[in-house]
Amino acid sequence: MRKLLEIALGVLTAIGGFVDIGDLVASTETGARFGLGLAWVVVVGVLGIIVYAEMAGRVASVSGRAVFDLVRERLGAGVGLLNLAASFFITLLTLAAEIGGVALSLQLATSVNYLLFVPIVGLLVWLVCWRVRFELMDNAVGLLGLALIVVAVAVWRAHPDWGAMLHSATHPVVPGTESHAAYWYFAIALLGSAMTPYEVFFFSSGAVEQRWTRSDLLVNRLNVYIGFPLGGLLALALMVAAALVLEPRGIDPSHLSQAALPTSLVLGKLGLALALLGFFACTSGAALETALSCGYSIAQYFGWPWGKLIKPARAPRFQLIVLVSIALGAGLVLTTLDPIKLTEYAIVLSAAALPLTYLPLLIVANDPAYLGDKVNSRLSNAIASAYLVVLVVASVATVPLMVVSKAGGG
Amino acid sequence: MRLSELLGAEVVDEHGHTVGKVHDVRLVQEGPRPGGAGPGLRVEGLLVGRRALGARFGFGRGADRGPWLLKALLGSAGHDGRYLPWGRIRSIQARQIRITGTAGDLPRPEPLGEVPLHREQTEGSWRVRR
Amino acid sequence: MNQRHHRHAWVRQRSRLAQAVGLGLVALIATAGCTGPVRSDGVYASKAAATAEAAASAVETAQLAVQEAAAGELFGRSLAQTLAEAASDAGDAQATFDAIQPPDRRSKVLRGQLDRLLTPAASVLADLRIAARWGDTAALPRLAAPLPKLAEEFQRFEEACR
Amino acid sequence: MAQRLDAALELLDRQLVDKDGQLAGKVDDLELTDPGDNPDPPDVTAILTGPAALAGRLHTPVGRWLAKAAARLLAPGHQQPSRVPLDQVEAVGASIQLKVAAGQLDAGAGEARARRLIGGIPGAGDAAQ
Repeated sequence: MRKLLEIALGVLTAIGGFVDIGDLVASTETGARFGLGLAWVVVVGVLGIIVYAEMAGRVASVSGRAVFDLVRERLGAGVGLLNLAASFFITLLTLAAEIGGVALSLQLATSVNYLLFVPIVGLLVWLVCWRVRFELMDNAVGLLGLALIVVAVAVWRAHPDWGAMLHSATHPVVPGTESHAAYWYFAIALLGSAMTPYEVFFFSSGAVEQRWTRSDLLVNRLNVYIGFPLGGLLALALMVAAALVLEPRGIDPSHLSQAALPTSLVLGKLGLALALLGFFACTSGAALETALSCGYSIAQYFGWPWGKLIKPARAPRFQLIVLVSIALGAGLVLTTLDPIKLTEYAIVLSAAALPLTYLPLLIVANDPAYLGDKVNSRLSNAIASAYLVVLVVASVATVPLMVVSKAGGG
Repeated sequence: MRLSELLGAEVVDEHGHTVGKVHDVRLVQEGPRPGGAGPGLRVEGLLVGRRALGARFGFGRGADRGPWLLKALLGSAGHDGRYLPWGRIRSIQARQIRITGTAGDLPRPEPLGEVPLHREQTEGSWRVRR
Repeated sequence: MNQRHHRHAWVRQRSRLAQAVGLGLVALIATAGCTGPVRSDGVYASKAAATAEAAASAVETAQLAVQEAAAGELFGRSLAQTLAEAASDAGDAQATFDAIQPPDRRSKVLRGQLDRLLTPAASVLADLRIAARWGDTAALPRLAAPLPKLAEEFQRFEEACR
Repeated sequence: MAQRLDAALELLDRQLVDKDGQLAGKVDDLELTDPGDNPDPPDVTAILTGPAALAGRLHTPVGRWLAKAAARLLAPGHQQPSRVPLDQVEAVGASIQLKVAAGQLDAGAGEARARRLIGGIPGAGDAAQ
């Protein structure tokens, strides 16, 4: 019974935890600009994170090794260090975007300038990482993030023409008003937001720290196979809502407030309140996870003690990195750089860096020295290989597309 | 000397032809050393090849598992790999290793099989535990 | 389906030092969206179209927010926030566009035409923002009355420019 | 029977774990010592760890710069790598188990410095759960 409850909790928090500021921004913006023309990318991204997160969880359970630990071991000191520099920079950028997202959702609820919230948000994120029962807080915000289901309800209650929607999702076209470069640029952004590397850093480090073993493989699979697709549905709901309400009006969202307008239009104040709660919870959870991921990546590369469950004094360098990362992230938002723009860059750069994380993971997941008989199945290898090709192509195309589309400006 | 001075060094034969780069150093475990300082690990030779990437990832060590994509991408280290016994080294200077004889005389490396999960140091020797 | 979208308002040059520091960190990538010097009037026209598009987006956002507020679907604070953002988006779009030197006489005419739309739009959005901040929700539909026509004109202008 | 292992594949970049199970850095390099009779191959005498050892491994300017920056930030005053004699090694596997405590290694200095920095913050000694 207790095990069942644990599994349910894991799945539920995986749903809420899937969505972060990157998904909020990317889904809303693409829905408003391309209708459902990019919906297929969300499906592709969710399948990709399922395949690789399952691998990360399995490697962590069987070998007790976290992803960045393996990155160093498999890629060597030199390539591993470049990988570390890129991953840390991107995770830090994402952390800043998440802190900005929390502050923006508070601004939307209170109408107080978001910059005033930034130091408070930074402090709270640090406190939770430092000593306030992390698991509890992470689970709490994960569950609160489920409030975002209200967006799906709003879509349902809007009584859209499901047949036409399915048709436009399965027959994607680039709207006449958009360039192909912008279309593919946003496709990469959506892929980056679904498959952000910090998710596997956090997921695998958590599994190692909670001492998952082979007996947890089922829990791992359930979390990933049920939680992530349902989380992906939330991202899709945001896109559909934007496509239904914002696209016909020609609204190109550049603020979090516009992402909430479709829900309040259909469901009124209660819907709006839940949507805002969902925004706040999702970005808070992701801020915690990215902050720790900053610490995980560096500490695991250098082989230092790390972990959110051990006394800070036993992992002082890890805690110091987390503290400095949060300060840097909050500082970046305080420069008044637009958090939404920051998010866009963070997810696009994430997409460019995806092969760096997923290639070593795929290699290790095939190595019996780490996994014994739990190495990848043919099916997951086939899917993972196909994704690796997609990720490399996306990675190579990112910068040219960014230049040609003027960062999606078209 | 450090291991890193050997890794990546260029190997040149007596005719000045490049054999490849050192991508690993094979160690052999010996019995207890005099003075009871524990078991010794001694360099036995160098693994030299043109394609070091796959070897670094552990490819070509016994079971060549994994999707064909990885194999194609990383290649198998056994492909063009050579084994350079330490005795054939004439000089090591500035990341260049000169050897006696020619590249053609160098044997293929002997595969060591899968990397064992665990080696323990007990009573002066390394014991492999799988 | 005939809306055009643009990003330039984002990268509006601001003089704050702090912003410069932040921008420096992402300078490499940020250059992709900058408003550079304009060479031909074709480029100027497309920048005008992009500005009109951004202004239309802000106007439509305000209209939607007012419509929702009238139906009692928005909290006062969210409404105030949404309208403030719409007003500042329109202002940003205008400021960015006005900072571009028109390359020739025809471009200057274009600039005049667009400004004749941007200025009233900015003023209506500012009035809405102020009323919402004061909690004067009842006044919003009346103040927002010119928005549909403005949105239409922005759209027409944009199509003419492309 | 003599056993063989490939140093880069099985030793380099592996995790060091001290006698109390605490993580103690990575195998950044190995120290090789000529036995004296020159034609004889060198012995592996120690594991080297720490940013200073890492910097010696990197042959690109960017890598060297990054490692040196890391060394300066994380272990100032430690321009020499920490040395773990081979007889202090308990076992070699997915990680390298040592017979010494992490604090006894020089690499513990960076950790101690960080501990001093954050030690003053309330709750440093409490587990977070």
